Amino acid sequence: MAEKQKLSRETMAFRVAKEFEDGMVVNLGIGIPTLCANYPSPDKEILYQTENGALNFGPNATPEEADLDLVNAGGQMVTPKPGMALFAHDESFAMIRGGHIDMCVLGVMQVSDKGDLANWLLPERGIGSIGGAMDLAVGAKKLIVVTEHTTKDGKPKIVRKCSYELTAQECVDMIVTDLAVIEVTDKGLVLKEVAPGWTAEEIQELTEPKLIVAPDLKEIELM
Amino acid sequence: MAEKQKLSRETMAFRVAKEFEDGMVVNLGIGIPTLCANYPSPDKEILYQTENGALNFGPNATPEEADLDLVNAGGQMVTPKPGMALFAHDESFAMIRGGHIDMCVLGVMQVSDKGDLANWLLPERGIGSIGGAMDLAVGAKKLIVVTEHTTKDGKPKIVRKCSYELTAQECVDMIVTDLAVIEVTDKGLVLKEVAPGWTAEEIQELTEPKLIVAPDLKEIELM
Amino acid sequence: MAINKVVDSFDEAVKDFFDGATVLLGGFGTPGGCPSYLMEALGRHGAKDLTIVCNNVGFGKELMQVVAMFTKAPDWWYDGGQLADNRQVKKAIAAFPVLASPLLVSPFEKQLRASEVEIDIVPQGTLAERIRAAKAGIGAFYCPVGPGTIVEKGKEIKVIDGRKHVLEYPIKADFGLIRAYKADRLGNLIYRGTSRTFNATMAGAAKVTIAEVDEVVELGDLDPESVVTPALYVDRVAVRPEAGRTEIIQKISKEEQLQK
Amino acid sequence: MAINKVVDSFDEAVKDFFDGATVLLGGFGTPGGCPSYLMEALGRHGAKDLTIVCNNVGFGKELMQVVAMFTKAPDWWYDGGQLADNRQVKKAIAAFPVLASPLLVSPFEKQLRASEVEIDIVPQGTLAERIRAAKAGIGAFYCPVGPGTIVEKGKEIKVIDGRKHVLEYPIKADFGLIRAYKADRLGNLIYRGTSRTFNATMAGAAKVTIAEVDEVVELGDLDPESVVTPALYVDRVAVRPEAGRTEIIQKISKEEQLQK
Repeated sequence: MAEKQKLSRETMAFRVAKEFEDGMVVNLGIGIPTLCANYPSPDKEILYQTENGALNFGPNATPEEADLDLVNAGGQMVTPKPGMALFAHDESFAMIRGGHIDMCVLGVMQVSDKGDLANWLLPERGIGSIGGAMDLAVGAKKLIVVTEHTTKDGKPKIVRKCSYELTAQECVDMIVTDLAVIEVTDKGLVLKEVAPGWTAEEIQELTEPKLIVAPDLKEIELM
Repeated sequence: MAEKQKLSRETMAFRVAKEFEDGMVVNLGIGIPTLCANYPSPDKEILYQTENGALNFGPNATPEEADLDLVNAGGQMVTPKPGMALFAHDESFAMIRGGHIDMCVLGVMQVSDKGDLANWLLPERGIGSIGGAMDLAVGAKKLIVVTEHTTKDGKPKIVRKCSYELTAQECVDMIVTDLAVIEVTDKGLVLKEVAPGWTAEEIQELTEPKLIVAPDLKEIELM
Repeated sequence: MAINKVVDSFDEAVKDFFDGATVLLGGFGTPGGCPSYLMEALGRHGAKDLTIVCNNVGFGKELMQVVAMFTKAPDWWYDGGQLADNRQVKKAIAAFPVLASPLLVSPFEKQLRASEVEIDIVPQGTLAERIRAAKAGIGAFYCPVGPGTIVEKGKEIKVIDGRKHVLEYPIKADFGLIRAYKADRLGNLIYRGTSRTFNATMAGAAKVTIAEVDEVVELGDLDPESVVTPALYVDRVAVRPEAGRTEIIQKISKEEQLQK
Repeated sequence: MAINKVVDSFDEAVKDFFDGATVLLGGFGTPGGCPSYLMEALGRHGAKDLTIVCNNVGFGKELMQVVAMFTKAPDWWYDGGQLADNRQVKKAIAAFPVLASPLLVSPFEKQLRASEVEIDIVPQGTLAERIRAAKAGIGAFYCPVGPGTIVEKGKEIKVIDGRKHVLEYPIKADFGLIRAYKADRLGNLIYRGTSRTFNATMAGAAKVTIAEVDEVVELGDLDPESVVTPALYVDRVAVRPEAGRTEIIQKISKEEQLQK
C-alpha cells in the first residue's frame, strides 16, 4: 500500500476548484478558499464575486498593478478584468442572499453531519467576526467547506453536533479536507474520496459521525 | 367688493409653486401639478424628481430635443440638465418611501379635514390606477394637493370623510384650490387665503367640514 | 468555454415559456422602455394563462395607433398590451392597470370588465420593492404604504414606531423580460435614460431573466463603474434588429416631429 | 440661490455632532475606502458615547503602523479605529469587530475585553440591508440569515415558504460619514473601484449624510447614467487636501512597493 499522504493547502484548493463548472459565479472566503482562484481550469470561465462589491475581477495584483481601490474581501489587491462590474454592499448581499451565487467556498472550525457550519466565533478569544459568512452560507446555491480534517490536537472537526457558535444550519453541501472529500446528503455524510494511502476506516476514526462509504470510493486525484 | 374670480389651472400651479423653497426636492403628479414646474422662481434652485427614475431633469422637450428615453411620470418627454441623475424604480421609491422628497404635489378627488386623500379610483369606471400616488402620499415630507374646490356638479371635494377609495390617511398638509388655500392642522382645516372677491363664508358653503378662519386671512396673490 | 448569453433570436429567447407562467414585464408605460420584441416573440410562442407583473398593462395594438401619433413610435412597435390582445393573460399584478383617460380603454381593461382576467393592483413603490425582495432573498417586509386603504386587505399589520405597516411578500416569477441598451456576452447591462425604470429593478428577480438590447459590445467596452445590472442577474440576451435600435427610432421620430 | 453642499472644512462638516449620536461609518476594512479625514475631524470635535455602525471597527493608530507596511497607506492615514483610540465609542454595531489574527488586537477589542464598550454583531449582508431599510423607509424585514444562530436571539421568527426568517429592523442613524471619489455641488457622487462598498449603501441612510471626496467637479461633468448616489441623499461634501487624493496616494504607494 502506498505511503499515507495529506493534502497541502494548495492541493485542497486545487481539489475544490475542480468542482467549479463553466460559467459559474463563485465566492471564495478568506484563507484556503482564496487559493482556489489559483487553479482555474483553462476550459472553464468562472466569474468570481467578492462581497465587498465586485464581480469578475482578475488575479491578485503585482506591485505594478496595485490599486488601493480594488480589493477582495480579504483585503488583497486584485486586478480589473474585461467584463467586471462594481457595486455597493447592499447590492452585493442582494446577490448573495438572493441565491445568485452558484458556489461558495468557506473555511470551517466545525461541521456537523447535518451540514451545520461553525466558522466564526474564535473560542480562544471568546469573540469573533461574523463577517459575510452567515449570508454566504445561507444564500449560496452550493456551499463547499475546506479544512484540515482534525484540529491541531487531532480532534475531529467533522462532528455530530457543533459545540462552537453556529454560522448557519444545514447549509454545507460538500466537505474537502486534507484527507477526504465528503458529501453531505439527506442520509448523512457520504465519503466519496480519500487521500492517497488512506482507507475509509482510517478516515472514520478521525470523524465523529458515521460515514457512509460511497460504492465508488476513490483516491483524490492530486493533479 | 371686487368681482369674484376663480383661479385657472395655471394660476393654481403658480400658487403652489410659491411653496417650493430653495434647494427642495419636489415630485409633481400628473395634471395641474406638472404645470407647477412652469413657474420656477429665478432665485430658487429646485430639484425635480420623477418616480420613473430621474432627479434634476429639465423642462419639457421641444421637438428638436425629443428623446424617447427621457420621460417624466406623465410620459412627457423632458430634457437633460447638468447635475441630473438616473436610477431604477426600486431606488426611486426608496427615495420616496424613505422621506427624501421634500415636497410632493398631487391631484385629488376628495380630501378630508384629517388630511385623508382619495385620488385614484375612478368611480365612474369602478376601477383605477394607484400608480405611485400612495407611496408619494405616505413618503413625501410635505404633501400639497391641488384641485378645483368642487366637483363639476358643485359638490364639495373637501369632505368630512372620503367616500371614494383612500390613497392614504392623514397625509395632506395643504390644499390649494381655485378658490382657497387651506392648511391641514391638528385642530382642523385652516383657511389661509381666498381667491379675489370671495369671502370666508362663501368658501365655507362649498366645503363640508368646518373651516377655521386664519386671523391673517388674505387674498391669494395672483402674481 | 467562453460564456455567451447571447441567443440567436427572440423566439429562441422565449422558447421555454409555459402556460400559467408568471412573467415580469419591464418598462414603465411608454413603448420605448419595454421589451417589445420579446413580447412579440412571446405572442408567437402562444403561452397562455400568464400572470404578468408590470407597472402598466399596456395599450395594445389599437390604442398604440393613437399613442404613436404623440410619441412617434414606429407603428409596428407595440407594448405589453399585445399579450392581452392575444388573450394570453390570466392575471395582472400592476400599479397602473387602467389608463387615466376614460377614452383610452385598453384590451386588458375590456377583458377586466368582462371578468375574463384578474387584477391585483399594487402601489408602484411596493411593486418595485416586492420585485427587489425576490431578487434580494428577503422573505417579506413591513411597508408603510397601504394602511387604511384597499391595499391592506387580508394582510398582516404591525405598528412600528407608532406607524402602521402592512406585510408585503416578494413577487416570485418564472421569467423576466426586460429592455436594456447595451450588453456584453456575460450579460452585464447598461440602460439609456429613464428606460432604466422597472427594467433594472426586474433584472435578476425572476428564475430566468431575458434582456432585449440594441447592441452587444465587446467585453471590456462597458465601464465597470457604470454597469447597472451585473452579469449574474442575466440569463439570456437577444439583440434588436437595426430598425428597432434607439438611435434609428430617435432619428425617425425627430424627423417626423419636425415635419409637423 | 444655487445649491452648494460643499463645506469649507472637515471640522465644519462635523460641527453639529453631539454626545450619544449614532454614526454610520463608511468603508469595508481598508483605510483607502473610509472617510479618514471626517473621522479625524470627529476626533477633534470630541463627541463622546457614540454608537458607530460599520463593517469593521478599524485598526486604530498602533495597528495601522503594521497594516501600512502591507498596504503602503500613508502613515498619517488612520481608519475608524481612531475613534476607539480617542475613547469616543460607547457601542459598535458591526459585522467584523475582531480582526482575524489573534496578533492583531484593535483598540476596540481591548476596550471590549475590559467591558468598556458594547458590541452588537450583525451578519454583513443583514447590516447592509438594515442600513438600506433605513434609507428606503422599510419598517422591518424578514431575513433568512440568522435562524439557529446567535443572531436570532430576542428576535421574532416567521416561517416563510418552509424556511425560518428573523425579523430585522432598520438601523436609524443621526449621521453618516462616507467616502466617495467625486462630487458636484448638488451632492451627486461617484466612487472608485471597490471603495463603493458600505459608502454607497450608507449614503442617505442617516438623518445627515456627509461625504468626503477627492474632488468637486463642475455641474454636468458627472455622467447622469453613472451617478451612483443621487444628490438628494447627500447633505454635505468636504474635499480632501491634495495629499489625500487617491491618485497621489496610489502614486506614492506604487513607488514604495516597486522599491521593495
